[in-house]
Amino acid sequence: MEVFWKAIAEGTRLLAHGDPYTYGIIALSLRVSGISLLIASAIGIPAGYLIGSRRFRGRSLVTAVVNTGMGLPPVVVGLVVYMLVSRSGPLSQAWTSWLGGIMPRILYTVPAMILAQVIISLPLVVGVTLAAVGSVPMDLRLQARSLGASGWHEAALTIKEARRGVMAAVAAGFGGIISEVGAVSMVGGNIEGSTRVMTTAIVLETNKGNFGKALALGFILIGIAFLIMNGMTWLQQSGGRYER
Amino acid sequence: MEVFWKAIAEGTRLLAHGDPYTYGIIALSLRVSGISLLIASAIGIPAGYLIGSRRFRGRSLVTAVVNTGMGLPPVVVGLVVYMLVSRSGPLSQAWTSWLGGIMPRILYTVPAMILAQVIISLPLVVGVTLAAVGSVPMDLRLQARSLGASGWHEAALTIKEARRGVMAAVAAGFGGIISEVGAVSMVGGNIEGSTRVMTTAIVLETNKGNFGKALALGFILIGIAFLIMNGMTWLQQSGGRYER
Amino acid sequence: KKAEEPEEPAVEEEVVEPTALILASTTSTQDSGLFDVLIPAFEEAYPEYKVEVIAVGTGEALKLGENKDADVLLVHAKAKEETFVAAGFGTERRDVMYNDFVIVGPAADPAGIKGMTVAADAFMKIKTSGALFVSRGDDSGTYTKEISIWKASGETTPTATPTYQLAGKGMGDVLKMASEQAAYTLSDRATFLKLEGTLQLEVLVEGDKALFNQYGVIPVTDATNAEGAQAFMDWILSDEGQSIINEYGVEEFGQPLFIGNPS
Amino acid sequence: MSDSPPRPSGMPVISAKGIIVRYHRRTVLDVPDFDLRDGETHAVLGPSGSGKSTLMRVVGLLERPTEGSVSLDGVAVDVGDRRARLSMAAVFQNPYLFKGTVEQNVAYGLALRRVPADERDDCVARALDRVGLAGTQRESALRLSGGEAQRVALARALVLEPRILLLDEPLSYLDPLIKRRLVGDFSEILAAEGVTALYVTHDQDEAMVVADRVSIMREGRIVRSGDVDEVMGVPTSEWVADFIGMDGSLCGRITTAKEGIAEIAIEGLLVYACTDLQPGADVLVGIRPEDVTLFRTADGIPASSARNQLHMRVDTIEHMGSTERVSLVTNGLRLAASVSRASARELGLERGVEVIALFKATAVRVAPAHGVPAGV
Amino acid sequence: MSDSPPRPSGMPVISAKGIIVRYHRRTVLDVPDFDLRDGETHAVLGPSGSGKSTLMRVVGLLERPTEGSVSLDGVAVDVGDRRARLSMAAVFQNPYLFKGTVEQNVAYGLALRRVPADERDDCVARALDRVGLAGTQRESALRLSGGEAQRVALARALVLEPRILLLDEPLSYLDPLIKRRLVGDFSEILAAEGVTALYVTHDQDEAMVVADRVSIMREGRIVRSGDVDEVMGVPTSEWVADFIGMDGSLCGRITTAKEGIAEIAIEGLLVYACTDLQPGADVLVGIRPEDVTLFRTADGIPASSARNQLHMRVDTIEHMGSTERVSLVTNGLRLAASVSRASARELGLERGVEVIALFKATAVRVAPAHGVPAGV
Ligand SMILES: Nc1ncnc2c1ncn2[C@@H]1O[C@H](COP(=O)(O)OP(=O)(O)OP(=O)(O)O)[C@@H](O)[C@H]1O
Ligand SMILES: Nc1ncnc2c1ncn2[C@@H]1O[C@H](COP(=O)(O)OP(=O)(O)OP(=O)(O)O)[C@@H](O)[C@H]1O
Ligand SMILES: [Mg+2]
Ligand SMILES: [Mg+2]
Repeated sequence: MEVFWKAIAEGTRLLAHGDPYTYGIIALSLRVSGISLLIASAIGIPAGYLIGSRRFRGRSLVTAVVNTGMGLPPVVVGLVVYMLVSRSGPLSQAWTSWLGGIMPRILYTVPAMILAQVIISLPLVVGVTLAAVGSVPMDLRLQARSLGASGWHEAALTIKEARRGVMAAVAAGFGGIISEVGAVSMVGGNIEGSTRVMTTAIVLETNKGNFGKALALGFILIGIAFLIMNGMTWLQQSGGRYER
Repeated sequence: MEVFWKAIAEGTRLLAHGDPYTYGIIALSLRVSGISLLIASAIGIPAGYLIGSRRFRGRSLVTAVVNTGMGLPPVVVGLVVYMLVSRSGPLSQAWTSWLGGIMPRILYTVPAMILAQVIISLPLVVGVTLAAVGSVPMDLRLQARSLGASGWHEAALTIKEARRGVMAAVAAGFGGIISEVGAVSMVGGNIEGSTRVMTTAIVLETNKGNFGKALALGFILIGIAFLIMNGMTWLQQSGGRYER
Repeated sequence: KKAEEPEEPAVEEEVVEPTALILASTTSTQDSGLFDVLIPAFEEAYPEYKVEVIAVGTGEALKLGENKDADVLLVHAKAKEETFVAAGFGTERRDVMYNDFVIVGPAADPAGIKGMTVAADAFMKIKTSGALFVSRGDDSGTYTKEISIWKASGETTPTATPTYQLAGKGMGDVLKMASEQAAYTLSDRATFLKLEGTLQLEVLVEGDKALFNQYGVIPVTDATNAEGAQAFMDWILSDEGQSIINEYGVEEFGQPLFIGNPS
Repeated sequence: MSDSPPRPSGMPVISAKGIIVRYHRRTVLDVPDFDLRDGETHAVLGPSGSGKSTLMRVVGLLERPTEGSVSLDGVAVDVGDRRARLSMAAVFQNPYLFKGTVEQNVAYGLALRRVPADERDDCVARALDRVGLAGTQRESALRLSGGEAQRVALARALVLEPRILLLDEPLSYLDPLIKRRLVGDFSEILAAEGVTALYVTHDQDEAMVVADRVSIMREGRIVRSGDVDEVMGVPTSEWVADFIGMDGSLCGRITTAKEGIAEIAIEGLLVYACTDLQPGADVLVGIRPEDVTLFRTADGIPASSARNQLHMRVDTIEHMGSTERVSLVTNGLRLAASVSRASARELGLERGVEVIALFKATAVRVAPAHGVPAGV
Repeated sequence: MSDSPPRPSGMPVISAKGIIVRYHRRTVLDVPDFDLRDGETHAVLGPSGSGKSTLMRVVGLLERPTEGSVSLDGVAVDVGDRRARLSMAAVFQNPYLFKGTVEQNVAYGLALRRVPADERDDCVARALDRVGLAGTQRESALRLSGGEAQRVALARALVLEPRILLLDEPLSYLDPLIKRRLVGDFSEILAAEGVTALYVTHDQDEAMVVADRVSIMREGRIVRSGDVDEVMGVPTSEWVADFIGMDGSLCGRITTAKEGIAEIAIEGLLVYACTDLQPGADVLVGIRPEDVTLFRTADGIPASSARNQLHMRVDTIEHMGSTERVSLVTNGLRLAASVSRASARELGLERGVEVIALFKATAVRVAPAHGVPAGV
């Protein structure tokens, strides 16, 4: 057990001493996963609403596809994104041949990491949202419409009614990417000072055999995740006063 | 794009030719993740029900902790499990000193991988389940009780009513572990023929530069995940006939 | 009709369940494919053992040995290995084989190091030309070697700058990164040859003595399977083991990837 | 060229043509023609499962019918026409309240219409006051009692002061006290200039107070439709009679007519009624149980201004709460009387007892028999 | 030593003592003493939000009160006592149906009680038939109409044939036709040996048909409780009078009593009533509007067996659907009469018109005035 206490102490020390390396990777982790989550939520919540609230042929197929997306191996996502944005990948090739210019390199940069993380978290956000939205009674939505709600209002109301589930969706999406390493390391490259995030740093320390430091970083990551989740839960429950 | 078609062709070939290596790692992946999912569901669904349906002080804290668990970095989970089951770890030490015997090695075996995967998927199952269960109206549960339902019956009914959300929980849990590589490779060791699963094989092939084979394995993994999710979605929707 | 067949006495063949022998090694060795021929040969010679390869970074491999989670190590960071043995974690350390490091870079060679024979000079030239260099930046044998070359060039250990990337990743990944960014890096020959087809990199500097990459074998003290560890070490240092090492790669690349030099 | 010319009152505001709604091949609604006329309150009655709520959803542009079309002010509209929907507001059978406070619920439609916040507060307060829930603004909507929830749902629609109100059993959870008050309020609101309402209810008394027209539904069809007095007074089939609580209507022919009083021959008996119809006309005659007074024949007939006195026999007696519903027969003719429990005891009413049924000519409702389909 | 000795009828089956329920410091229920006696049907009436459903939840062991205790057959029981709960079944105000078929819903309680499947099918079929939904077994419960859903909820409870039935406005969504049938059915079921019922309703007629005892609630308290005729006949406070739709009750004193007919002096007038109370007793007198017949004084009083004839003046007239509720006054004494719309027109009733109110001695309900709290 001692090793854990040591790791926690080490983590606290790193934070307390304002170690710029540590703060740098924390900030980058939050930036990358935060932006990815924003994008994934902005696409995923509406998509989940549409799939969850409409009845259409093939809905169960779409649901299965989305659920499958939850099981996309990050490494494969990383590989695919890598291939797309690599110098010899189709994207760069197309850019170069059609537009005659050199595409700005995005491999080993933050945008590539964000792209990969959006792909990873999107199915989680969509999948859990659609299940949550599906539990809002149809008649409640009709009632809103009968009071003059447009499609947008109806969607907003439905999502509000399913808030706990939607928050769980966002939490799951966030959890999926803040802790993800395979894809970010593949497309980000884990370059110190530019694309190294907490998870890739943890892997690096593990590979170095610095298990203590790895654990310390891990605990910091978990602590930060807790603070964020606590904030989200607080939002999620704040309406609870008016709920049964 | 060509590389993707080639990878799909390669994947099909691997499956069609009954390549024992490929089938071996597929079988192991399914066994490890399947058992882990069973355990995580058996613990997580009841736990999610209890947290989601009871009102108690500190519920939002517990929810935040569970949500944080969704963001546990698999590498850290792997590291912690490794430390627990390592020969010099507390578990083995205790076993050896108290019981005087040598603990059977579990590091680099399937049980260790299952332990790690249970830890990873449990928060996902609990977190999404608790949100889903919370959307079942209290009065519906009271109505069941008034007809003579015991606590167990009430739980069963509530979970049935929240089926779509609970299924999403299980799907998210499954997605989280079938695609996970950090922890299984750390505690499993990616030993050919005994602990090599699909994700660790993909990483290995990627490292070897065999991107085609890596992608082929990735597509097989995604295909299998799709079949399983499709089956689950079918279950999830089969009750839909009687739902609004 | 169901024929009453006499119960055939099951031939109880004497199958001894082989004991596991955990070999912690580096990813580069595993990725090179050497184990795919080496391990089966060993297991044929010693059917009582089943080798389980754990391929991790050299640092982590040593740590696994320290925790006695591996029985025998095959790694390449001589100084650390010696410290490891001196600390009592390993019974002894023996040289097994070496391969060599090469400095690779884009064919265009913007720093103009092609054909140089002294690695330290080439490093200096890359640095002064302002070309991008991707470093492993982990605790691997390769990184250890890189640092020693920087030291020899009179440079202090470089820190992360826009032209010096600390990748903190495995050899294969670093090669990919160098290729993508038309950068230079130091690589072991085996990995480079294995991945050459997927890379847009060339060998620019090779042959310097300083670029030799020595692999050592260390049986772990108090290992679970100490006998197996000893047997593995003996076997890999034997003529049989050595010949397999010396032949591996000739067919595919026209040259061996590793050269045995047992001590 | 004003954009909302005053429409002549009585023109259809909403009209639905050829509506058919099928669920899983089962036809639950088949209404060739239904309209809400400007300013009217149109009550829809019918047994459970007859399609009332479905009709309301179709008319309210909340559900697209399998077949048929709905038009508003003569223009075809569809579920997607938000402008059309903005002129309506609905109260559902189940009060589906949104998570949040009572105030948020009641203000929902106002917020959608971009009513400024302070004005909104006023409107909400007034609407809540109207339904007897003044001061509950800040309470959680999901913790209300059944009747409170229903009243919030009501306030949520009334506060919008829409041109068209769709009300699906809006008072089903309420006690007589508040109901009486709200029904009174309704007739006021609904009588206000320009408010058109569809009022689904199962309470005939409610319908009679608020409605101008009534449609009676059965198994997805409208089996009777017309002015409230006409429909509620003269059932045209045994089923309708049963449904509105009368013992069938009687078929007869006017024999003489003098000073607005007609003599109608029914099964050999003579009944006097106030009607403008001329002798020779075949008519349907209905008498509401409440208008019939019973006397024991033994006690002799008291002097009375009631012109109709029929000797009849008690057939069945049914408990109806504070009153008893007495079914009477005399050679094939059937009539029901509603008497208080005390009177029933006093008169010693039981099966077979001979009585005199007394009712006034003005209490006899008469409708021409032709044009009424025989089957329904 | 048998484990269920026959209990004397009328003993409390369930009794609740000192019940207080508070939500967020607001006391919504404060009932010191409430019981359900063996075999009785106890109706609970009260305005919306008065705590009826809360009382039902407490008595039904579905909610633990903030204070107080509930006992079943004299043994204290709690929310956790499943055995106690197994002897009850409840129908909630909102029909909360479970996902699945109608059959699965109705069979839910049976399955919990491990009734064999084939027996279950029979029971379900019978229960569905009883509520008029025969043959709907395989339909989806969540797609039913409001009234259908309510009837399934009812069948779900009735099918269990429990010792104690808790019914919260079980007929609120139903039309008069099916309601009449079900109310009849109820009185039969509830009258059956040993069935004890709590019946929350807002329909007084319903209460009068099914109930033996009535409690009237207001703002969380029971303000009146007693036999149905007593409570519904003689209101003890203006509020109760208003609530049960009477125009207050009259306070008087019996002056003489002969042959079971008492002469009661009220505000200088004399009223005759059938009662066993003796002269000198202070009494409350109630007359239901349905029992009062009106005559225009100008027409002269017809010969009648009704002993009470009061000259009164019309105060207000209120629409009540097919009837009009006429409020009458004469020097401080207040009385309501219910007359048909046609009669009201005929008699030219309007404010200020002088009429004679006629009612029988048997229609006058009398209760001793002492012991009735003055405030309520
Ligand atoms: N969970 C709760 N939290 C806060 N207040 C509640 C809760 N449940 C009920 N109340 C309040 O308690 C009061 C009594 O509610 P109850 O449901 O018992 O009324 P009721 O007599 O059944 O009324 P109705 O006839 O309208 O159904 C109401 O004012 C209601 O708002
Ligand atoms: N979504 C649906 N799918 C299948 N059947 C439906 C659906 N909605 C309604 N029905 C059926 O259509 C019929 C008419 O329903 P509707 O709700 O219009 O009845 P209603 O007249 O409002 O009855 P109530 O008075 O009981 O509310 C019912 O038999 C109901 O079961
Ligand atoms: Mg309806
Ligand atoms: Mg209630």
